[in-house]
Amino acid sequence: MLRVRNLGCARGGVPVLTDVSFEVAAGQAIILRGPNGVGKTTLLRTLAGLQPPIEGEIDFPEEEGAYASHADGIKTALTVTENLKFWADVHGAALPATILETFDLSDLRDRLGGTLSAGQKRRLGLARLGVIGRKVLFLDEPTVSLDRFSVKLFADWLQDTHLAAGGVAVIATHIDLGLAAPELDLTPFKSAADANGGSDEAFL
Amino acid sequence: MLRVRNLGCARGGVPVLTDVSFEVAAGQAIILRGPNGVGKTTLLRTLAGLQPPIEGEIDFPEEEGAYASHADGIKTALTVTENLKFWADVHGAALPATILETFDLSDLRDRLGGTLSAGQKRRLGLARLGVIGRKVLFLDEPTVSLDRFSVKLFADWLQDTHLAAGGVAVIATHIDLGLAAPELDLTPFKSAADANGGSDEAFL
Amino acid sequence: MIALLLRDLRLAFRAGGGFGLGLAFFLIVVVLVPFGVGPETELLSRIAPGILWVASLLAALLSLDRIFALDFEDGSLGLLATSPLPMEGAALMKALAHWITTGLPLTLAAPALGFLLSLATEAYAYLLISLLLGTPALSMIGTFGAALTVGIRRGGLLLSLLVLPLYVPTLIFGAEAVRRGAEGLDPTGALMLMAGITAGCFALLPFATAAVLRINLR
Amino acid sequence: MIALLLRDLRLAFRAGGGFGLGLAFFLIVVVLVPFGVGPETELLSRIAPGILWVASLLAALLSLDRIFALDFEDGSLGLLATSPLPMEGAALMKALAHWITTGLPLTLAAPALGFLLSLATEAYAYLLISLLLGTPALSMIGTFGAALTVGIRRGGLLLSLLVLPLYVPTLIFGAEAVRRGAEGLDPTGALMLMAGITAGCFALLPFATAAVLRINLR
Amino acid sequence: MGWTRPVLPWSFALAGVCLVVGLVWGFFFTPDDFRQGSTVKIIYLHVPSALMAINAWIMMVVASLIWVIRRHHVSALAARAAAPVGVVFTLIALFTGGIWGQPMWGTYWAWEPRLTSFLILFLFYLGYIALWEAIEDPDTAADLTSVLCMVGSVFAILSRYAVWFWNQGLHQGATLSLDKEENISDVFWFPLLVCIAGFVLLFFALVLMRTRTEIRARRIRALQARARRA
Amino acid sequence: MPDLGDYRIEVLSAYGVSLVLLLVLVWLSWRRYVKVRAALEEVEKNG
Ligand code: HEM
Ligand SMILES: Nc1ncnc2c1ncn2[C@@H]1O[C@H](COP(=O)(O)OP(=O)(O)OP(=O)(O)O)[C@@H](O)[C@H]1O
Ligand SMILES: Nc1ncnc2c1ncn2[C@@H]1O[C@H](COP(=O)(O)OP(=O)(O)OP(=O)(O)O)[C@@H](O)[C@H]1O
Ligand SMILES: [Mg+2]
Ligand SMILES: [Mg+2]
Repeated sequence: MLRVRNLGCARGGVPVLTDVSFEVAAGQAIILRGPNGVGKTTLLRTLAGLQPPIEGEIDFPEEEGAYASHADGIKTALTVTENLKFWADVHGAALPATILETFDLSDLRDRLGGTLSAGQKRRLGLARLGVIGRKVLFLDEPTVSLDRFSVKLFADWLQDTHLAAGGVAVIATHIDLGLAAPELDLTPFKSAADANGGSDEAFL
Repeated sequence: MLRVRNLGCARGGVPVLTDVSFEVAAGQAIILRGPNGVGKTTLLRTLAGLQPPIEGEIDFPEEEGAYASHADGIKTALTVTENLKFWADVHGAALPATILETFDLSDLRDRLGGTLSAGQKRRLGLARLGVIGRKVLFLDEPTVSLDRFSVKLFADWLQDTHLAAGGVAVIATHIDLGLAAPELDLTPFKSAADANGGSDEAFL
Repeated sequence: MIALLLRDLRLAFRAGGGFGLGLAFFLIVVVLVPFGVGPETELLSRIAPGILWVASLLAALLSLDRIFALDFEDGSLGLLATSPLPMEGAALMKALAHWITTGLPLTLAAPALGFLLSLATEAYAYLLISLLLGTPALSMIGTFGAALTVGIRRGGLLLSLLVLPLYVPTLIFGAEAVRRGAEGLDPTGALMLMAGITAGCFALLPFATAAVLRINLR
Repeated sequence: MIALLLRDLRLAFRAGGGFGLGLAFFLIVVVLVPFGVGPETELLSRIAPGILWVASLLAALLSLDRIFALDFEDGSLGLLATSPLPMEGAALMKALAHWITTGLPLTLAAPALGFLLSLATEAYAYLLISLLLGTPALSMIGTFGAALTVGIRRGGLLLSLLVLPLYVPTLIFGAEAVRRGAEGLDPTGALMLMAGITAGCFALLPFATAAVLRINLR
Repeated sequence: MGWTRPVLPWSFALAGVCLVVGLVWGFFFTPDDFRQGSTVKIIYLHVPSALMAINAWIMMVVASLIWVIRRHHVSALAARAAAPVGVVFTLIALFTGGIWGQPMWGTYWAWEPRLTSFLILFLFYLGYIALWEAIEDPDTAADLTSVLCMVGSVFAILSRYAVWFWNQGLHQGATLSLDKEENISDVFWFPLLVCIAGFVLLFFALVLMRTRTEIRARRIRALQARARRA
Repeated sequence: MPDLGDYRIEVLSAYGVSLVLLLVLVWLSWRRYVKVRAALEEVEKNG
């Protein structure tokens, strides 16, 4: 479903990763590992099409990718439901009845986004993924500041709902999600200092 | 060194925690646990004096507290060193020679804050704590988006440098820091729904 | 697409959304000018058309940075970019929302402020018409500018620098129309030209805006 | 304390810090006005003092939201609050930094722009003096306003709404002084009064600002 | 809010009576002024509203002070409740004044000091209300608006003198000034007094009612917050 | 109805506008008063 071949990506004009290749079949997830600064975020942004790759190719079904990171587009002045409703509308989807239960947001239904705690906000951000119904998810540290219980909640949703429905997920994280998924350590793909590509190339 | 007696704190006018009491001796740390939304952040902000408690007392040496959270005051337009230097100056301290090594920032020395990866930013934020030389630290999820190695780095600094020098730390976190410190679960202190106190009390 | 418009409007009307602030700013600028240039009615009425237009232009200007910056900071913009919604549509909706929350109220309030500057009676109609034709252009151009500066934190000032020059033609024709109206000359020419500008902006700028947004999201 | 000032200045000079933007905005507003009110030099030179003052006031205004908002968003403000630095001192330094990056350049550039509006020759000296005396007050008052609205995301417009009325006395005396200078009358009275206002602002507002900041940081 | 309940209807009734009596008396049963003609009748709206516009702000300052010092919630809410009333009175003063200008000065608006200072007062009201609206947490809002109100008052006074300095104007002298020679004859005097009384009472009643509303709204907010956590 | 002379419009409009403004203010305040009171009773009944 998702195939990446010899991908290279740069950040701030500096090549960060080179020659990354992997495949993910429908219903599978893959977990990106690597020390801080190796390029997980950069890779995910490139996969999601938020920045152009410097080489290689990425292919997955059109209009099926979704990127989620720390900044998860929550409006502080809108209630939890309104926030979700908006994203549902934008994606022309209906709000799944169970979504609030799934992410344990039922009690917070009418809370303004701004009055949520760090973890509650995060849960709302993740609930968004359940709403937009995209098949290929690129998740950058999705469980930051979630407690164990919520992490489990999210892992279960991913496993039983998203992947079970033939979805795909690429997840960058430093913790253990308790998810049966292959891991990909990015350290070996780190670009050599003299790697070319990147916007400065023309001047080297 | 830090003594908290029957502390109650509110958030958004609503009492969140009541009757929290604990003591931390010099050279000791304490770890706050609890599900998302129980009130860890609120408690830490109250301890740090960023918001007034609704009851109870907090005492620790004047001018010795420091609060650190996700928003760690990093200027994107200043380099790593400049960022640290500024906080050192504000606190009238000198920049410890080894600080950059300690937090593995040496290679990033002259990077602009804005060009750091999530974890690198976090490390910079933590390095600040090593610079300002405050004895009583209130840390809200200090290791968010740090890789295992960096977490260890931080834990070691806390253990061997800060606590060893007779410092104190109150840490809210969901992960295991591998720190030999007592844990305090806040769930039992959750305010009852009809608890009073908080700015709305006059209207109940 | 309509969902985006509705959300923006709702956000604008919520507490802190800043609806009506543009209006207040308009009022204040108009009030400040006499403090600057002095109270002579005759002098004021001569500069009234120009001042009213410059003021409404500034009022529109100051609300521009809200158009994209908030969405950019909290990540909504990036998510919108990966959503089925075409960027062009988003840009258009943003401009529309801005006009409804700023341009329209300004237009309706302008005559009342014309009083303060003792604007010539004949000019009121033209003031209304010219603003009605002109403010949409201001919103659309402003949206483009906002897209250009969206990456820059607190880029409000830079934004105004980029946008103000683009406002010049609209300003000239708008003020000219009102002035001619005040002097009893025929302002249709100026109005026509301004209508042309507005039409052109809405035909072309959404695409430019979308392109700029995509670049800024990299 | 000095460290804060230096940091703010450095940030202002760094790319995106927006130093000189205020200046450019000043320039543009002054250039726009003739487009609005028409090109007659005689008319322009009459309104020149007022326009120059209003423009510099607006230029100062537009850069206000940067004073605290950035520090608030990235948490620096909270950290400063728990630092040994007294809030009053921080407020004062902020105002000072704002003046150095905005008021001072404005003052120095104003005469050049007076030229564009064919300001009366006698008035230049008074323009310079009045701005030199007045702009610090603008910065201090603005800092207070910025502190009031720091909690509000993108509160720029509300900020101007709160601050502009507070600017009225300064504006009146400033413009009056220049106008009198232009007409060859004696402007010392106005200048004196303005100096008084400035002194008062710096004596009292830092405390109000600090108090407001503490409230907003709760 | 106990004692206010019975007072509320009475004060409204009294205010109504005074206003009706005063205005009817002034409008129908007073002669025209020899130099101002029938326009003198405007005074019965203009002067009271103008006075109350100022007094409303003064009351807000006092309430803010009480809140800041004693942290008495009701006073903060009272200040909030008074603002819109003050705005309306200011508007009436501006409007009647403006209209009065037409016959007197041949223009609906002149940049005359007192008019101008009321315009400035109007701006202050706007900013004050906007700030209340913009802030989520009610206590923070109360604190901030209080500070704004006090600082604002100082600048409002400054502006007033600035405006005088700026334009020595053509406004009427004060009606109620206790200077020896009565500058306005009893015929106009008594109905005017009744109207002023009416406006004072109306202001009082409105502020009472609006304050009660604010308190209840705040109580709803508190109860809902508690319910949410239950 | 007294004869208002040639300033009829001014005087009448002054009275008209002022009274309208006052009535609107009173009406709005009253409406919100009733609304909020009802809402509070609602909440107190449930809570
Ligand atoms: C437009 C805004 C105006 C405002 C805010 C305003 C304000 C005031 C105020 C505050 C007073 C009360 C003074 C006192 O009795 O202590 C007053 C009185 C008065 N004003 Fe105005 N005024 C305005 C316009 C006018 C105009 C245009 C006229 C035209 C003649 C006017 C004529 C008077 C008169 C006659 C009095 C009563 C004092 C007397 O009878 O001598 N006002 N005004
Ligand atoms: N604007 C920039 N200019 C130059 N280098 C940058 C820029 N942004 C990021 N980098 C560098 O690119 C590298 C990859 O950053 P990235 O955010 O992808 O790392 P990451 O794997 O997500 O790290 P983390 O786990 O901390 O989030 C880092 O070394 C970072 O320093
Ligand atoms: N402005 C607000 N108004 C009302 N309630 C709020 C507000 N801010 C936070 N809360 C609530 O206060 C409670 C405590 O929030 P807090 O951020 O302290 O939790 P936390 O323990 O830090 O959670 P996390 O682990 O997710 O950070 C949460 O239930 C939250 O919903
Ligand atoms: Mg990352
Ligand atoms: Mg927290």
